[in-house]
Order: sequence, then structure tokens, then C-alpha cells
Amino acid sequence: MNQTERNFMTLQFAAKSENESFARVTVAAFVSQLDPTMDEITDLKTVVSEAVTNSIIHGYDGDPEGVVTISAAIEGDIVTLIVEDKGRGIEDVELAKQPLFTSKPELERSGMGFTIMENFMDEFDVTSELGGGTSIRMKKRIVSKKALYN
Amino acid sequence: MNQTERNFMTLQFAAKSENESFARVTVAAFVSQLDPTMDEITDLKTVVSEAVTNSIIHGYDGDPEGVVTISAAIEGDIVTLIVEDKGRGIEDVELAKQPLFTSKPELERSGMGFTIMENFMDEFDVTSELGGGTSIRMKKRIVSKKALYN
Amino acid sequence: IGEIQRFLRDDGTLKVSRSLKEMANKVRKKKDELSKLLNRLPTVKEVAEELGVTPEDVVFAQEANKPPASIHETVFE
Ligand SMILES: Nc1ncnc2c1ncn2[C@@H]1O[C@H](COP(=O)(O)OP(=O)(O)O)[C@@H](O)[C@H]1O
Ligand SMILES: Nc1ncnc2c1ncn2[C@@H]1O[C@H](COP(=O)(O)OP(=O)(O)O)[C@@H](O)[C@H]1O
Ligand SMILES: [Mg+2]
Ligand SMILES: [Mg+2]
Repeated sequence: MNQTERNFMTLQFAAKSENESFARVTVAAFVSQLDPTMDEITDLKTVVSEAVTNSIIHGYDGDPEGVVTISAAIEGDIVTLIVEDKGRGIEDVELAKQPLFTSKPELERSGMGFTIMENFMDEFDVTSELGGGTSIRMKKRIVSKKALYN
Repeated sequence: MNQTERNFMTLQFAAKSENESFARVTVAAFVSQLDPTMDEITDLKTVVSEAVTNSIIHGYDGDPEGVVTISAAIEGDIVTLIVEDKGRGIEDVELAKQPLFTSKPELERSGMGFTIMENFMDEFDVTSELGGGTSIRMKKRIVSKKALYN
Repeated sequence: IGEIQRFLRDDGTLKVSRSLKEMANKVRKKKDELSKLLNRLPTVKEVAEELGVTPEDVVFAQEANKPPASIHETVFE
């Protein structure tokens, strides 16, 4: 794998739950250029699910007119992932990031979305503006099989 | 599947040949919501390959700074696909569409890209501006779910 | 030859959803096989090469195993 290689893509789609699976596949297919292990891909898919579900359910409250944007960049063996919406935004980001915190307990969601993203990725950063939208910026190094040999 | 259902996505990526396979799978994953047959999806993948390769090779002449945009929309059982670049553009579109016409005979390309797109899709339309870029707009009805058993 | 043509045609009319499920099963089997053989997790490319498809196709097929919408569902299933 060429360490200096760069690549990028941007994906936008309607905030519909049908597109969650599509978004997972798109990001995973893009990152598969770095030759991740099967498990690294599964982790990334989970992270994409959590972030996209949040935009659809919380950001747009299920309004399919909303648009979710995912940007992915590859630089060497580092993947940068940004998941954004122009939805309602988060009033208190620090509170929202607490494990088990959820503003929709009626949906039986676990409140673990942000915790999962934070744990599965190397870097994780939330920017949000009430009424303006939310942006999640994450990075992960794809160690592939290199680390498995030493 | 609900006939009135609508969905859309837009994908942008660097004009690198590594992204051709990624673009094919992204479009296939999006359209698979209509549960097409293998034939239908294979045709669509071929069409995406031809259009994306043209943008990379002819539009941007291999310059990886170029950006290719694919928009896809589903309305009922109709898929609309637009593949665009902001590259060199085509001087004579009618000539370019002729079977076997190619401006790069040295690459041993077949000159059949446009012919394939035209034949595999129900609608096919090229707009191009010299120095401004090229846009290919295509439509296809996914008939599978009605005509065939599962 | 007519027989083969009919077979090929039938295969073409196969739904993508079913074809993906079959591919997903092959991917899972190959992943297990390679894990034992290599004594580590295979990469996406290694599985793809063994199956003669692209890494992108492997990732797409994997999705057909209908993974839960989000991890909560796995945990609380
Ligand atoms: N994109 C978003 N737009 C608005 N609010 C969000 C967004 N993402 C997360 N939140 C807020 O942060 C909380 C915690 O998110 P998360 O950890 O994923 O748990 P859950 O989704 O199960 O509630 C949500 O309940 C919601 O209030
Ligand atoms: N996106 C594009 N930008 C500029 N020129 C293009 C583009 N797509 C097609 N062309 C022109 O049209 C010709 C015919 O295209 P095509 O039928 O795909 O054949 P081939 O790619 O094998 O040359 C190309 O040789 C090129 O001159
Ligand atoms: Mg969540
Ligand atoms: Mg061509």
C-alpha cells in the first residue's frame, strides 16, 4: 500500500432509513481500497450506521426531505469520515455524548451511539448548532494485516 | 415496493481509476432497493463503468484532481442516472456517439462506450460544452419485480 | 447448448437480493477458512481474491446478511 496515496468521496442522500444500509456499503466499499481486515470494515459500518441513524432520527426527526452528507478521505492509511446533517442540532453536546444519554427514551434506543463511535474510531469530534445541524468528524487508522505480523 | 416511492443520492469522487469499482457498487447498492434482477444490475454497472471511465480518461485526461459526480434518483420503478464531469468537453457529440468512434485509438479502447449506454438504458442523453464538461443523463425502468417470479 | 442458454438466462433473471445472499454465504465461509489457514483475520482483499470478485463486491454482499440496523439490536436481541 502506497503511504502517500490520497483519495476522497462525498455522498449525499435522502434522510430515509432505507438509505442506512446503502450508506454503510458506500463507505465500506470506499475504504476497502486500504485493504482493511473484515473486522475493521464491520466496525466502520457500525459507526456509519450510528451516525446516519442519528441524523435521520434526531437531526431530521424522520423527515425524508432532509439530506445527510458523508465525506470520506483517505490519506496514507488514515481514513477521515465526516457525517453531517442540517437538522435540529444538539443543545448540549457534552451531555449528549454521555453513555446511555438519549433524548428519545420512547424509541428504546440505547443512548450508546456516540460512545460506540468514540470507541471504534481513533479520533471523534462533534460540532453542533441548535437549529443549524450537526457534524461528526472521525478518523481511524486502518492497520490492516500489518499489525498482525508484529 | 411502493410505486410512488422516491429516493435520491449524489456521489462525488476523485477522477481516479481506483474509484470505478467503488462507483459501480455504490450505484448498484442504491438501485438494489428496487430488487432488480442480476441482468438489470449488471447492465447498470456496465453503464456506470463506461460513463465514469470516459470522465476519467477523456474528460480529465487522467488528472486525479478532477471530480466525477453521479446522481441517482428512484421514482417508482424508474431509475434516473446522471454522470457528470467538469472536464474538457466534447466538440462534436453526434460524432462521438457513433459506434466505434474514439479520439484515443492508441489506448485500444473500443469506441463503444456511448453505444453500450444507449443500448442498455431506456433513455440516454449527452450534453457537453467544450472546456466546460460533459453530462450524461440516462433512465431505466426496473421491470423485474412485475415480470418475474422471485 | 439450449440447456446452458436457458440456465444462463434463468441465472440472469435471478433477483439481486438472492444472489447477494448466496455471495454473502460464500464470503462468510471463505473468511472462516482463511482465518484458520492464516491464523489471523483475512483482509477484504484476500477474501475477494479467493472468490474472484472485487473487494467492493465483498463489502456489498456482506450487507445481505441483513446486519441489524444498529448495534443496540445485536446487544439486546
Ligand atoms: N444528528 C443529531 N442531531 C440532533 N441530535 C442528535 C444527533 N445525534 C445525536 N443527537 C442527540 O444525542 C443523543 C445521544 O445520541 P446517541 O448516543 O446516538 O444515543 P441515541 O441515538 O440512542 O439516543 C440523542 O438522543 C440526541 O438527543
Ligand atoms: N466525459 C467525456 N469527456 C470528453 N470526451 C468524451 C467524454 N466521453 C466521451 N468522450 C468522447 O467520445 C468518444 C467516444 O466515447 P466512447 O463511445 O465511450 O468510446 P471510447 O471511450 O472507447 O473512446 C471518446 O473517444 C471521446 O472523444
Ligand atoms: Mg444514536
Ligand atoms: Mg468510453
